[in-house]
Amino acid sequence: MTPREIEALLKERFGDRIPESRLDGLCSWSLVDPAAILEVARFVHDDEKLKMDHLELLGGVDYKDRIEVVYVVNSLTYHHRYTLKCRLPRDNPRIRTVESVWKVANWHEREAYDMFGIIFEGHSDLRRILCPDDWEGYPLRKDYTFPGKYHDMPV
Amino acid sequence: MDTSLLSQIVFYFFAAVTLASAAVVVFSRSLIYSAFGLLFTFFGVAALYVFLGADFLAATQLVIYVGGILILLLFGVMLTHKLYDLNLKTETFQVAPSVLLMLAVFGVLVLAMMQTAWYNAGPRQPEPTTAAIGTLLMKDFILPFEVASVLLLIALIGAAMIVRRRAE
Amino acid sequence: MTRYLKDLWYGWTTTWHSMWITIRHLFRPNKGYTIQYPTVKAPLPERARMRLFNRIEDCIGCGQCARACPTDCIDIQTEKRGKDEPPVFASDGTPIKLRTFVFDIDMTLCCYCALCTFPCPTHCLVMTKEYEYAVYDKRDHIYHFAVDKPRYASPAEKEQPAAKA
Amino acid sequence: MGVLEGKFEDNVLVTSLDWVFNWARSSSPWPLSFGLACCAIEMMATGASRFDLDRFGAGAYRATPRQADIMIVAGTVTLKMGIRIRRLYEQMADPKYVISMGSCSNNGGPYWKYGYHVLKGVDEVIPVDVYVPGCPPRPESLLEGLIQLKDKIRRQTIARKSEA
Amino acid sequence: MESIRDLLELIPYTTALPVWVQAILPPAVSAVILFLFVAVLAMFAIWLERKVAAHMQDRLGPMYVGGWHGWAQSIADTIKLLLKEDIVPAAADKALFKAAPAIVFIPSFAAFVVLPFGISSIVADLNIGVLYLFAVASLTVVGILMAGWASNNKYSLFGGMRSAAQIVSYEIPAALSVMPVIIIVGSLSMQQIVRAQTGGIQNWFVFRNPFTFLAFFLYFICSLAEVNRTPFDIPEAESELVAGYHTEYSGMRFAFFFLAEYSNMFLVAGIATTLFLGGWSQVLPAQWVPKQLIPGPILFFLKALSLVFVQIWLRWTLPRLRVDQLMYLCWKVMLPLALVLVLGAGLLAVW
Amino acid sequence: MIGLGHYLVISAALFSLGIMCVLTRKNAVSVLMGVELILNSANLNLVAFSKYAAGNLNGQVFAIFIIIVAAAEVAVALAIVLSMYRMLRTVNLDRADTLKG
Amino acid sequence: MNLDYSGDIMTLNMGPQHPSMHGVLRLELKTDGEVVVEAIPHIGYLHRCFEKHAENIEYPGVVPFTDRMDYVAAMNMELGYVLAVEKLMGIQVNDRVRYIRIIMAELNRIASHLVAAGTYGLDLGSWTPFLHCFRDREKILDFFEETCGARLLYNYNWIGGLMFDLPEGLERRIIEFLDYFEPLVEDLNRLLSYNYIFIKRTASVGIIPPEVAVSYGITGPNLRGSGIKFDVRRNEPYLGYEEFDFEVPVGKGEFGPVGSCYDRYMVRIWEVLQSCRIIRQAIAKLPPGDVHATIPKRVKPPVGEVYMRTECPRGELGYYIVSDGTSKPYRVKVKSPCFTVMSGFREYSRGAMIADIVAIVGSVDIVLVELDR
Repeated sequence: MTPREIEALLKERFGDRIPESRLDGLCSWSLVDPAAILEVARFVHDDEKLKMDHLELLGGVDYKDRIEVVYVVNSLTYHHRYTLKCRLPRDNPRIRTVESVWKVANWHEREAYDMFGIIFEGHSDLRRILCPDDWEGYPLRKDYTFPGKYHDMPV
Repeated sequence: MDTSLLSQIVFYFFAAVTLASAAVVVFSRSLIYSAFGLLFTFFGVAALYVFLGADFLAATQLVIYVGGILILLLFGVMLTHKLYDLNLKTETFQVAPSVLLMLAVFGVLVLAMMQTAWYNAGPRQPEPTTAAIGTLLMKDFILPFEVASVLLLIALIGAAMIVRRRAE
Repeated sequence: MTRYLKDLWYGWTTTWHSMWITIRHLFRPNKGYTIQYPTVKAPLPERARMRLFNRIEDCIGCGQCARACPTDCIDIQTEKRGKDEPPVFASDGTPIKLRTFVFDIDMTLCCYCALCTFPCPTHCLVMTKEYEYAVYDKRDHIYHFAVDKPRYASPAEKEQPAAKA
Repeated sequence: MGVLEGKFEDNVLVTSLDWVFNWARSSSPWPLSFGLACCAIEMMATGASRFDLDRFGAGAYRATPRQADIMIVAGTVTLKMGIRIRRLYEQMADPKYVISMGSCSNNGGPYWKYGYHVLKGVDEVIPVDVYVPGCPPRPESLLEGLIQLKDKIRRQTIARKSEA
Repeated sequence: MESIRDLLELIPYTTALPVWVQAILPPAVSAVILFLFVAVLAMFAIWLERKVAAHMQDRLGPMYVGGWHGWAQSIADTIKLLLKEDIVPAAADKALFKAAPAIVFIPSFAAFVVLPFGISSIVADLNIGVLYLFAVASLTVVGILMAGWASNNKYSLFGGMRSAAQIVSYEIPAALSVMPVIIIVGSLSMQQIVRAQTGGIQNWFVFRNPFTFLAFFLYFICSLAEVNRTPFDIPEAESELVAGYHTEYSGMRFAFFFLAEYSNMFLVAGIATTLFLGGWSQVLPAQWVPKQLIPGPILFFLKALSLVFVQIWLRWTLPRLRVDQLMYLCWKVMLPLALVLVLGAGLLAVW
Repeated sequence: MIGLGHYLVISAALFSLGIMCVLTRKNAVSVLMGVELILNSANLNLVAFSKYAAGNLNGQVFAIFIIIVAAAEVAVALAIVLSMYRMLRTVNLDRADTLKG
Repeated sequence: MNLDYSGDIMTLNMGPQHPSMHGVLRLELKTDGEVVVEAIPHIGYLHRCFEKHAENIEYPGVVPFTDRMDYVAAMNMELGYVLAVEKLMGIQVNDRVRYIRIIMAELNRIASHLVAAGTYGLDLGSWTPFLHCFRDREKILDFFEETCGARLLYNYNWIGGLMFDLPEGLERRIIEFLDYFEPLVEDLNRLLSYNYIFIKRTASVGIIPPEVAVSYGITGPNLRGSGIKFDVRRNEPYLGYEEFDFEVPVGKGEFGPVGSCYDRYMVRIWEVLQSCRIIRQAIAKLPPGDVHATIPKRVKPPVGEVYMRTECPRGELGYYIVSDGTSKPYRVKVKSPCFTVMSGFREYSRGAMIADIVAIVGSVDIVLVELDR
C-alpha cells in the first residue's frame, strides 16, 4: 500500500483523531491524537490490509515547544512503512504505552523515558535504560545542562 | 633400629592426624570444616591401614571414602544450604551429657581392651594382599559379595528414585 | 538406538574433520601471516591516516580545519600581522595574512577522520603515516605546531584576531 | 607493588634481582580480556594471526582480574562503567599496569565535548602507565605501547626509594 | 628411590648424620627431585601448548623471551606469578582458601611416584600401582571443591561443583576402561604392566585385542575429562564461568593450580602410555631389533608427549560441551561402552 | 613397638567421637559424618585384628564389605536428606517429625 | 546427572566485564542450579551519547560518529546515514559511487560476519576458528586501508560521494581475494559449523519462534534465522540492489527447531557467500565516473524529516533525521538492530542453561555500542 492509501484508511477509521498528515517521499506521517495512540497502534497492527507487525522505531523529538513521539511502523507481509506521531506538552509528557501491541516497544519506551522524560502510562517496567538509575535530567532535551560530577567522576 | 623408630614416629603422626581431624569433625561448628576434617580422618585411617599391611584396603578407602562418600557428603552440605553461604553453621545440643557419654564409652572400651588377653598371631611380613583378597571374595565370601552387589544396586536405584523430582 | 549410534558416528567423524583442519594448519608452513612487528614493519598504504601533522610555515591560519573537526581537537589562535611586517607567503604562493601563534592538536581527542585535511587551502595539514607514539603522559599527545610568538601582548591591544577557535 | 618491594637497600644483589624480576614481569604481561568498544576489536586483531600479541608473551588473555597483569582499557569508558573499571583494577594483583588504548580512554576522544555519559579519560579513575594513541590505534600501535610498557617495567627496582 | 639411596651413599659423611636424618633424606631428596621434574615438565607443556596452538592458528606464539622461539616464556611466567601479590579475598574462608591449591597440587604430584619412566627409574613400584593412581586422583576433587567453595564467589562455586561432578563421574568409565589391561596382566603394578608389553609395538595393549584398542580411546577421552581439558573444560570455561574454581586465585596459588593442571595433563598421558602404549618398552618388534636402542625414559617421554600433543590438538580444535551433554556422554556412552569392554576382555581372557 | 593395643585405642577414640557427633548434631549431614566415623573405627578394628589376632585376611574382606555398605548407606541417606530438604526446606532432624501424630 | 540443586533461586551477575559478553553487557541471571529461570539484560554501559553529538555537529562531521556506533561494520553504518541525508537533500549519486558503496558495504559485511562467526566459536570454547576468521578479515581490512586509509573506522562514504576513488588495481585484488576466500568458508564450516559438538551446543538452543521475532522487531540475520525471508536489500532496495542477483538465506532448522542459534549462525555463513556473489557482480559492472562529482559544498538540507533504512550486517538499520534547515541535524534517531534483539532476550533465553546463555548472546551477534549508542 502506498502512504496515501494508508493515510486514507486511517482517516476513514479515526477521523478527526488524525488531525494532520504529511505525505512526501521521505517520511510520510500522520499526527495522532495522543489519547488514541493505543487504538491506532492496535488498528495498524491488526488490520488485514495494513498488518504493520514490525515497530521499527519509537523515539522522542524535542521541539522546544512540544515533544513529539515518533512511531515508525512497518509490515513484514506487505513491505510498506508508515510513521505515526503524537504531540505532547513539554512539561509532564504522558502517553499510553503500546507495549501490548509490539513487545519491542518496552525497551524503546524505556529509552524515550530515559532520554526525554516521556512517561508511558501502563508500562510494565519504566526505568532508565541507558543512563544509570540515579542519573538526573533527560539528556536529549534541548535545554539539558550537563551535570558537573557523577559520583566522584567529572563529566 | 632406626626404621622402627621412624615408623613409630610416622605412626603416631598419622594417629594424631586421624584423631585431631575426627575431633574437628565433631566439634567444629562449620559444616564445611567438618567435612574437610573428615577428609583427613579418612586419609589418616588409610595411612593406618598401610601400617597394618592392608595396602589394597588403604587404596580402596581413599577411592571410596574420599572420592565417593566425602564428595557426596560435600555435595549434600552444599545442596542443603544456601549454595553460596559461607556460614554453614550447625547447632549442637546435649553437649554436656554426650561428652560424658563419650568419655564413658571410651573408658569402657579401653578397659575392656586392657582386660582382654588378645590372641596374637605374631608379627608377619606384610605381603601383597590384592590377589589374596580377590581370591577370598570369590571363594569363601562369594555369597556376601553377591549380596553386597545387589545391595549396591538397590541403593543406587532407591537413591535415584528418592531424589527424582516428581513431575507436577 | 539408530539415532544414538548415528549421534556417536557423527560426533566421531566431525571431530576428525575438525582435527584434520587444525593439523593441516600446524604442519603447513606459516605463509607469512604474522608480521613480526618490531623487526618487520608492514608497509602502509599511500592513504593511511595516522598522526596529524601541520607544516606551520605553509599555514595561513584560516581555521577551516578547526571548523571541520567534529571533535574540536584543533586549537588555533591567530592575530593579524601588522602592516609594517614584511609579507609572508606559503610555498604555493598564498599570502599569509594571519600570524598563527597557537596551533595545537590534541591527538587524544582526534578521531582520525581526516575531515580537517580536505578543506585546508594550502594542503599543509596532513595525516602522516606515523603511528608509533605511545607516551607515558597524555599531555605529550598535545602537539604544538606554532613557532611564532604573539606580537601583541593582549588581544585588547589590537582588535580581536580573526579566527579564534 | 608486589611482595618484596621497598624492603631492601640498593646493592649489587638487588640490581641483579631487579634484572630477573623485571625480565620476568616484562616478559609475561598477561592482559585482562576486557574490551569495551571499537578498540577491543583492534585488540582482538592484535591478538590474532597477523600481529600476534602472544609473541611478546602477552597472549594469555585471562578472564579474571586476579590473574592478569595488565589491563588494556580498550574503548570508551562511560560513567556507568567507570565504577566497574575501578573495581576491576582493585581486584587485580600487584604489580599491575594499565595501558590506555585509543583516544576514548585517553581523554574521552571524540566524545569529549558532548558526551554527557562519557568519562574524560580513564586516568580519572585508575592510574595509567602508557597511553596508546589512535582511534582506534593500529595493532602495531598497541604493540608499540606494550613495548613502551616493557621498557617502563624494566626500569623498576625493588630497592627502597630514597625519601625524595 | 633405591637409586637415590645409592646416590646418597656416594656422598661422604652422610653416615655421620643423625639416624632420623638418614632415614628421611632419601625420600626428601627424591621428593624434591620429583617436584623439580614435575615443574619443569609442566612448564614445558605450557610452552608447547602455546606454540602448538599458535601454529594451528597461523600465528607464531611466544617468540622473544629467552631467544629461540620464546623458550623461556614459561620460566618468565612462573617467576612473575611467584612474585605477584597474593590476594586472599576478604570474604573468603581464609584457611580453606589457602589450603586448596596445595590439596589440588599434591595428588597430581604424588601420582608421579608410580609412573615407570624406565626399567629402574620409578620412585616406588607399588603392587597396587593403578589403584593407587585412582586413589590419589580422587583427592584432587576435594581440593577443587574446597577452592570453589572457599572463594565465596558464585562462579568459583559453580566451577567447583561442575568440576567435582565431572571428575567423580568420569572416574568410573576411566577406571573401567583400565580393567581390560589389568585382566590381561593380572597385576596392578605399573612396572608389571609395562613388562607385559615389552617386545615391540605388536605387544602393546592398544594393538593386543579390539577391546584394549577401544579401551585406549575410552581411557584417553575420560582422562581428558578428568583433567578438565577441552572439550570437557566446562569447570573453567572461560566464556561462561570466567575461570571456574580458580577465579579468585592470584599469584603463587594460581601458579599451583596452573602447574597442577599441566602436570595432570602429563600424568594422564603417562598413565595411558604405561597402560596401553608400552611405557618405556621399545617400538620396533623384538624379532627385528632384539636390543632396545633408545633408552627407556626417552621413549616414555616421547610417547607421553605425543599424547600430550594430542590433548593440545584437541583443545585447540573442539568447542566445549555443555554440562548435561557432558554427563550424558559419561553415563550413556562411556559407561556402557566401558562395561562392554570389560566384559569382552574378561571373556576373551577366560576363553 | 606398635601393637594391637595402639590400634584399638585409636579405634575406640574414633568410635566415641563418632557417637558424640551423632548425639550432639541436629544437622542430618553432620549425623551422617558421625556414622562414617563409627564405621571407620570398626573397620580399623577389623583390619587390626586381621593382622595381629587372626593372621588371615578375613578381617580385611569384612572391612571391604563395610565400605560397600557405607557407600550404599550414604547414597540413600543423602537422597533422603535431599528430598527432606526439598520438602521441609531444612535438614534439621528435629523437624522431621511429620510422622508424629 | 541433573544439576538442579534445590529449587533455590540464585542471582548470578554476568558482566559487565565478562569474557563472553561481547563488550559490556550485563546480564542478571536468576538461576536455579544450572538452569536460568530468567535473564535480565542491563545495558547502557557503553552509552556514548551519539544522538546528542549528532545534534551538535554539522552533517558531514556526524559520519565519523556513525562509524563508531557499529565499529565492526562501520561502512554499513555510515552508508545508512549518508543515504538518509542524501535522500533528504535529494542528491542522486552516480553509478560509480553506488557500485563502490555496494562493494565496500558487502566487503564490510563479510568482515563483520567473520567477526561474528569467530567470536561465536570463542564463546563456545573453540579458539582456532576465531583466529582463522580474523586472519581473513585482515585482508579485507587491508583493502579498506588502501582505499580510505583506515582499518576500522573509515569515514569513507561522504554525503554525496566518496572520500576517494578506488585505488589502482584494487578490483583485481578483491577478485583474487574472493577466489582465495570462498573455499575457506568450507574450511571454517568443517572446523566449526559442521562439528557435532557445535551443532549439539547450538541447534536446539535459544529458539526464537517467528512470531516472537516479529513482535520484538528482530531484524537481519536473526529474523532470517527464524525462517522469515525479509531483507531490506531485496524488499525495499536502495543503492540499486535490485540489479544484483543474490539469494536471501533463511534458517532451515536442519538439526533442530527453526530459529535456533545454529540457524542464526548459519544464515551469516551463507550470507558471506552471497556477499561474495554481489561483490563479483558489482566489480564486473563497475562503471567509470567521478566519485566527488555530487558532493555538495555545504550540507544544508531543507526543513523536513526522513527515515531511511538499510540492511546492516546485524540487521535493519534505520536513521530518522529531522532537519530544521541549518547545517546541523535537529535530531538523529537511530533504529539499532541490536537494541531490538536484546529487548527480547528475556523471552527467548528463558529456561536455558548458563552455558546456553553464552551461546544465545553470541548467536544474536550484538555490538554493544550500537546497542547503547
